[in-house]
This record gives sequence, structure tokens and C-alpha cells, in this order.
Amino acid sequence: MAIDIYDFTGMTSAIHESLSAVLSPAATTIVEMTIIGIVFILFYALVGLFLVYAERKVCAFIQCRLGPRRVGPRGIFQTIADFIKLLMKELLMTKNADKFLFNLAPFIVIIASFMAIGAMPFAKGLHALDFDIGILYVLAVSGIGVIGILLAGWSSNNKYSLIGALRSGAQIVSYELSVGMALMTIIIFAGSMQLSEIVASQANGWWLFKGHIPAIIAFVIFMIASTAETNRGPFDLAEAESELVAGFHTEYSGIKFAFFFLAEYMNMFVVAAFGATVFLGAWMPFHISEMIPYAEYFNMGMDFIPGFIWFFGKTGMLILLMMWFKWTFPRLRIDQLLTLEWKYLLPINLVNIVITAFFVLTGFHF
Amino acid sequence: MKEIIQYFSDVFHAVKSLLTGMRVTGYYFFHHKEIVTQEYPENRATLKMFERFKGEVLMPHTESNEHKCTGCGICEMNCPNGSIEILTTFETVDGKKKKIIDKHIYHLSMCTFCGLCVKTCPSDALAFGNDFEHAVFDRQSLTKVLNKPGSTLNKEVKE
Amino acid sequence: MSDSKIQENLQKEDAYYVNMGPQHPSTHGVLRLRVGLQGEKVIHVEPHCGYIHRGIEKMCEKDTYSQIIHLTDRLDYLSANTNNEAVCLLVENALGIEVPERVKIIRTILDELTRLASHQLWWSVMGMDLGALTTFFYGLRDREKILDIFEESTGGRLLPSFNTPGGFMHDIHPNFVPRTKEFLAYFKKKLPEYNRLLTGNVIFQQRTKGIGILSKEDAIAYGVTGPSGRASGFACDVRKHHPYSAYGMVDFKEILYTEGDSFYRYVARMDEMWESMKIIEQLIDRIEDGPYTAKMKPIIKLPAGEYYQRVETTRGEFGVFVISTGDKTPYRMKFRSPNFANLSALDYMSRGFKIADMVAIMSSLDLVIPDIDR
Amino acid sequence: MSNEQLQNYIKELVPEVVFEENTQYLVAVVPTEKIYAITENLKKNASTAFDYMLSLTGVDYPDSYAVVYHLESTKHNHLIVLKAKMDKQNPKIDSVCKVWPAAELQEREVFDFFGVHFNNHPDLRRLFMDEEWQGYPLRKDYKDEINIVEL
Repeated sequence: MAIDIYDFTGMTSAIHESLSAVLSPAATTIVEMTIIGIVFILFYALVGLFLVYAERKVCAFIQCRLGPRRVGPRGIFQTIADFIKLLMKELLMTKNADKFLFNLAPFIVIIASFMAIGAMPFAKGLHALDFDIGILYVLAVSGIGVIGILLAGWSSNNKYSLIGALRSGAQIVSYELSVGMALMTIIIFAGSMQLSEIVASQANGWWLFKGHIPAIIAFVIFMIASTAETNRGPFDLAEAESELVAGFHTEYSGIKFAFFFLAEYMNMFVVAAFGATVFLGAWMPFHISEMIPYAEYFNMGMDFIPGFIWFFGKTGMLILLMMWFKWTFPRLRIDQLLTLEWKYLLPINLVNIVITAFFVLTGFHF
Repeated sequence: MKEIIQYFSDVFHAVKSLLTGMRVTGYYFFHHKEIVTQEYPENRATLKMFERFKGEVLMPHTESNEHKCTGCGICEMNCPNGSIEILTTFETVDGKKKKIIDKHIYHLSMCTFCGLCVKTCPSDALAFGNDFEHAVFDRQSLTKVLNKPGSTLNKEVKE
Repeated sequence: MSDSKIQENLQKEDAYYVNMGPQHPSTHGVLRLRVGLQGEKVIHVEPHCGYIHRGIEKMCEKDTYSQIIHLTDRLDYLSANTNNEAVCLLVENALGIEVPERVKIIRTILDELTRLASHQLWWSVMGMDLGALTTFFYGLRDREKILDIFEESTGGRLLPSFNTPGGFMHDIHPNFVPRTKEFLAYFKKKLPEYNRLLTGNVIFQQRTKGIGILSKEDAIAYGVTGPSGRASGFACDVRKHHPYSAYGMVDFKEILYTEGDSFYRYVARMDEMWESMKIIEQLIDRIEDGPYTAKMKPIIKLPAGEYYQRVETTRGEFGVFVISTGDKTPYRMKFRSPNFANLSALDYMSRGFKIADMVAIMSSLDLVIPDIDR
Repeated sequence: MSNEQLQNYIKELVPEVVFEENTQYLVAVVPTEKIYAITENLKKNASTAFDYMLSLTGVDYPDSYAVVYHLESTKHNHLIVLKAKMDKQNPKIDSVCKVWPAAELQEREVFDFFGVHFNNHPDLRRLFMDEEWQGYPLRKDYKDEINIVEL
């Protein structure tokens, strides 16, 4: 394994040691948390702005359009311009809205997506939170987001918002199950719920490849269910703009709307990063089998690509896939959405888990 | 058993139809030559438009500042919206009083581009222009006088 | 009065009313619907019209027949040329003028091009209403080619105002024929792509099949015409049953289905695009040189009497009813607009379905709001 | 049925009917109070079967208001125009909503523009204009100094 050249462990532990040399342990923790927090906020804003721009360009190319081109070269500053516009817009509220909850909702949504990012293994040693129940943690915090959506829909005092919020509730309750079940397959394979261990178990091959058919089925189900969980098309029933105007965020304007907007894109990033971690080995480079001639040279070449590039590359591919879904398919109806989950995804998933367990017992996987 | 086969064939066909759709959009994603939209036509000088495009009503003038309008008022009569007003004045030529055009007032804001004025004009004095940028800050500037100041009637036009 | 009905509906469990429109993404204009819902189920739809009512029928009473033409553009703006033609045909028939065959053929071609352009826009919007936003741009991309043909020949992209009683404003552009042929060759390749992207899509089929069923009897009773009526089995194609212009000279099929749900309304329109292309192909080489208008008096006065002219626009049967007293302006002019009749069936069709289905039903009816309000 | 047969049939049904001459289609001026009976019969009778109402038009004639019905049979492909005239003071006519549901919105339109009252209409309100609108705009004596510009 020659992947240690891009190991961040040394860097992070150096920071930790130099800090604890001058400060008390409690102060060290506080300073470290602050640094991590600031880094994540900056990261969050950057990724959010980039994803909005990327989505606009991707959908433009899919739709035979040019996309944003006016602000900056190839329009790269378009989202910043949009952000400034939204910042300066008036914040509106309906007459009998529940003021406290109405203002709280965007923060809950954004915090939920923020917390999930903390658990992502960006590169070796670049891992803010590494619980031994990492998968459970990510599932749990990404489920908080729906509370924000429900609150937004309910407190808006708008019937369209309420329909959107309730749809979203039904949707998350159903699809959370499929996401969990799909991840269960990998948990069985890897034998751990700790994200770093799952990544480490993929050093000799990604689970998508060494898990045979069960892992592929689980991956497909994970992609479908997580697209549904992020309320993106074709599962964007909660905002379904041709039916519910804008669904749960109909009444939001200005920066509060921007929060929802940003959270949607960050959720997409979280889900894609999570998928890349669990199924595609996070920062693990792509290796081919040693049986193929000259494989070791190829593998060494792959090792020279830094881990975080692998991570963002895989995440980007999955995000592209989700965008591709959104700009191709029509939206489902609420009953069809639930049918898809309870009649198709869940039974297939259950059978899949049994097959996985059988595979693991017989040691059929690599 | 039949139901189970049906179930899996449903899943298979569904996935197949979805992939067919994704192939279409994926094709366009990677083929940027198929892009059809254009940026706003900033190249006003070199922009080539269809010559019959109905942008606004104009009165073509020759180089010697001559137009063909006799001030007969047929366009005013034919306009369904009253967007044309003709003000005439009298000029004395060889001791005879003659009616000539003073101002041919055209309200662009009221025009629906039906083309009746251009079609019915007996001396072909009016034509459509290609200008498409009509946004202005003041509504007054949409009221235009079509005959240029100091212009005279083209001699070739019979009254 | 209907408030009592609304009050009665509100007594039901979980019932509430929402306003769809006048500003709503899927009403495509300023139609306002008061939709009674029980959870997500539609129990009552009540249209409120008039947000774009311009009193065109009243304006017509003050205008001469040539001036009326440009007003008919603004009714159903997506089949503007056909509306123009209806008034022109009425005047020509009332005066007993025989227009040159060249005019008839070009009118028919323009009609069918209008129909194609309108159906392309409808397809785009149908996909968009169901959440597939990409269809919007694919449809508009192809529609642009037709609009270019229109712009080159008539000067107007959407509202050509090209027909006059007796013929046309001016002659068609020399590029008209080659450009139309080029478009047909192009669109024949693109139309199967429409099917690949949307028609075959499993989500789309699930969303439209069995939704908003209208039986043949109901279609006739509500006067639902056009592709929407024909999908229910109502043979109402005016082009076929009362041919005008050059429709008697061409061979085409009246698309008839019996299912009458949203999906078959969709399929009927898709099939109609092929038929339209067939009609244009048959006629495009038959344009002969000749005058572009019949000899007309400068001031048109219809003999006293009552006249009715029906044509087939994109959305169904369009009728013009004129009462003339022998003056140069009509005494009363009434437009029988297809959308108005189609709208009246919306309540009946969407009851019992979900609100998302209602959107599908509305876009499968292909409503154009200015035509409803007039 | 040909036009003569139709003429005879309606003449038998309601003797007071007057037929206009030199018209594009067969035009029958029917007594207003019998409009519902006539239309119902014309639709139900298998030999006439006027099941498709093309249009329902309100007209303000110099001496009367009128409602003009254009009816077509999809079975026999014949077309008839019925005309019912009302006095100017109190225009009233029976609704034909029960015969053709298509008439519901069209009658509301006529009520809105001409002030013709349709008896037994399920929901007779203004359709296009505001509920509070004064006057009936398509009447010939309607005056509106602000919105209607006389050229």
C-alpha cells in the first residue's frame, strides 16, 4: 500500500500537539472545534455555491442551452450574484404565520445537512467525527431535516405549503427505511458501522465491485432512495412546482429561501458523499486486479492521485447522476411514490439482505 | 408464480424505459454542438434578421430627405387601435393651396403590428423596421413622429 | 350561489378549498380555479374566468372585417393563423368569393405548421407540468424552426396576421418551400426522440393512464372537441367532416381513440403531428405560381344575414358567428372557442382524482386562457 | 334528416315555430317558453338526435334579446340553428344545462354580457366580469366612458 503519501494524520496530529503544548486540554478542544467549525462553514458555502452553478450548467447542457454566461467567465460568479440578490431581498411572512417556527425552520434544515458533513471521510486523516456508529449518526442527523420542512410547511399558514410538508413527511418516513436497508448490506459485508473502518475494508477493492450482485442492487436502491430523501426530482413532491407552486417554501423569500435552497444542494452532497464512502471506498483509489498484466504500474499511478480528489471525484459522479435523474424524469404522484417504496424497493431490499448474509457466511465475496 | 414473473418483468421494463430516457438526455449532455440557444444579440451591427420582421412602423426617407407620404390619412383610417395620427398643414404652390403632411404621429405603445397601414398605403410610404429593442424608461418616447423634420414629398409620388 | 355548494362541500371531513391561479405555474395563464380538496383528492373544481377578458367580441362590433383579423390572433394565440382563416373564410363565403387555389394550399400548409408548432409547445408543457422539465426545451427548440418559417414569410412569429379576406397580406417568401421541407426532414428525426424521452417513460405512463376519463357521450355533451374529444371517440374533426381550404384535396387520417384518458389525449396529439406532416408533404409541391389574393373591394360589406364558419384549430372546433346588417362592421360577432367548451368538462373529469392528476388532466386538455376569456 | 324533414318535424312538434329564409343553415325561431321542451325532444328523439351543442350565443337585436343555439347531430350530421327571442324589459329563458352540460358556462357568459336570466340554471353568476359589475357590456346601449374609447 503506497497510499500513505497523502496521509493527513501527521498534519492534524501536529496541530493537535502544538495546541495542547500551550493550552489546557479543555481549551485545546474548544480551539480545535472552532477551527473545524470555521473550516466546515467555509467548505459548506463553497460547495453549495459550486453545486448550484454546476446544476445550472448541467441542466443547461442537457436541455441544449448555454446556461449562465454573463457574470464572470463562463458565468462562474452567477451564484454569487444570485446570493447577493437574495441577501438584499425583503423577508416576507404571511399574516398568521407562526413567527418563531417560521424563522426556525430554515435553520433546522441547514443544521441537519451541516451536521452530516462532519462525519464524511474526505481523505486519510481528514475526518472530523469518526464514531463507531458513524452510519447510524449520518442517517439520524439527515433525518432531522424533515422536521425543518414540516415546520416550514406548517408555520407558513398556507395550504400549499402544508400539503408539501405532509408529502415530505410521508416520503422521508418511507424512504429512510430503504436507505437504512441498503446500507445494511454493506454493514454486513464490512462488519462495522464505523465509517473509517468501512473505508479501510475497501482498500483491496470497492464494495460495489467485491460485493457482487447484492452490493450493486443495494447501490441502485441507495441511489433511488437517497434521491427521494433529498426531495429532488423525480421525487420532488414536496415542492412540486407545477402542483404546489413551491411546496413547503412557498412563503419564504430572501435569505431564508436561500437557506432552503442551499440545504437542498448540501443534502445532495451529503448523500452522494455518503454513497461514495460506503459503496465506492471514499478516498481509496481505483485498483485493478493483480492478475491483469502490468496491474501494479497502473495501481501505482492511481495511488499518486491524492485521496481527496478521489473522494470529490466519486462524489461528483454521484451528484451528476442525481442531476441526470432530475432533468430526465417526470415527477411521481404521492401514491406511486409510496408504492415504489413499499411494493418494490423494500421487498427487494429484504431479499437482498438475506442473500448478502448468505454470501458473507459462505465467504463468497473477496 | 405468474405474478412473480409479472412483477420482475414490470421492474425490468420500467428500468428499461427510464434508461431510454436517460440516453436521450445524456446524448445532449455530451454533445454541445446541439446547443440551440444564443446569447442576447449584442452584435447589433452585424445582426441579420428576417427582412419582413415587424418591429415598428417606419417611413423610409431617401438621401435627399424625401418621403412618399401625401398625408391622405388612409393609414389613420385603417388602423384598428388608433395608433396613427396624421396632422396636415397647407402649403401654397403656384398660387394653389395644397394639403401636405405636417406630422405623421405613430404611437408604438398602441400598435399591434397588424400591418394594415403598410398594406393599404396608396403611395407605399410606410414600411416595417427591424428594430426589436423598444424598452424605454419614459412612455412618451414611444410616441414617434415618422416624417423627419424638413423632409419633403418625393416628386415621383402622384397625388 | 355556488358559495352554498362550497359551504356544503366544506362540511365533509378533511375538506378544504385552495385557489389554483390566477398566478399558478400549471394553469398557463391567468385562469383561476377554486379547487375543493379532501386531503389530496379533488372533490370540486370551479373555474373563475375573466382575468384576461378583453372584450374582443365588443371590439369587433366597431371594427371592419379586415381589422377584425388581427384581433382573432389574440384569441387562441397558439393557433393564430387558423383563427385568422376562420374570419377570412366567413367573409369569403358570405360574399361568394372564390379564392385562388394557391391561396387555399398555402393556407392549409400554414394551418398545419401552426398545428405542429402548437402541439410542440403543448408537448413541452405537458412534460413540464408532470415534472420533466427538459421536454420544455426540446419542444421549444423544434418550434423555433416553425416560428422562423413564419417570421420569414409573414413578419410575425406568434401572431402572423397574415390572412386577409381574399388571400394574404403579401406573397410568401421564396424561401418558404425549401425551409418547410427542411423542417419536415428535421422534425421527422426529432419526433421519435419525443417518444423515447417521455411517451415510453414508465413514470409518465403511470401518471396519465386511466386518469381523467371522458366517455364519448360526455365528450359530445360537454362539446369537448379537438384531439381531446377524438381521444374519447368523438369524431369531430372539422377538416374531415366539413372540409375547408385545401383539406378536401389531401388524404389524411382522423385520429380516433376510445379510451379517453389523459394518456390517449396525449397519444392523439402525438399522432396528429404525423398526420400534419403528411398533409404538408402532400401539399408543399403543389404550390403553383399565381396571385396571392383574390380581387377584393377596399371596403368589405357583408350582405345582411347570419353566418357561421367552423374551422379546426389545434384545440378543437373554432366557430365564428356573425350577424351582419349590411354594414362594413358586424352587428354581432361571436367566437365559439374550443377551450371554453373543453374547460367546462374539467370539473367532471378531475373529480375523485388527486391534485397532481388534475394538473395532468389540465395539460392534456391543452387549455389556452385568452381563448377562454376572449 | 334533410332540412325539409327537420322543418316538418319541428313544425309538427311546435306549430308556432317560424323558419327564416335564405339562411346558411336551417334557422328556426322558436317560442321562448318552449325552448326546454323543444331542445330536450330534439336531443332525445332518435331521428333528430341533436347531441352536440356547438355554440350558444346571446344577441342584442334592435327589438329584442335573443339566444341562438347551434346544434349538430353527430349521428346524422345535420345542423340546425334555434333562435329564441325575449323582450327587452325582462329577458328570461329556460336553461338547457340538463340537456347539454356544455351550456352551463355558455349560459353564464350570456347572462354576464346580456343580462339574460336563465331559469333553473344551477349556478347563475357572472362569469367574466366582477360580481359587482354594473350593467351588461355586450348590450348595444351599454355605456362606459372610461374603458370604451370611441374613435
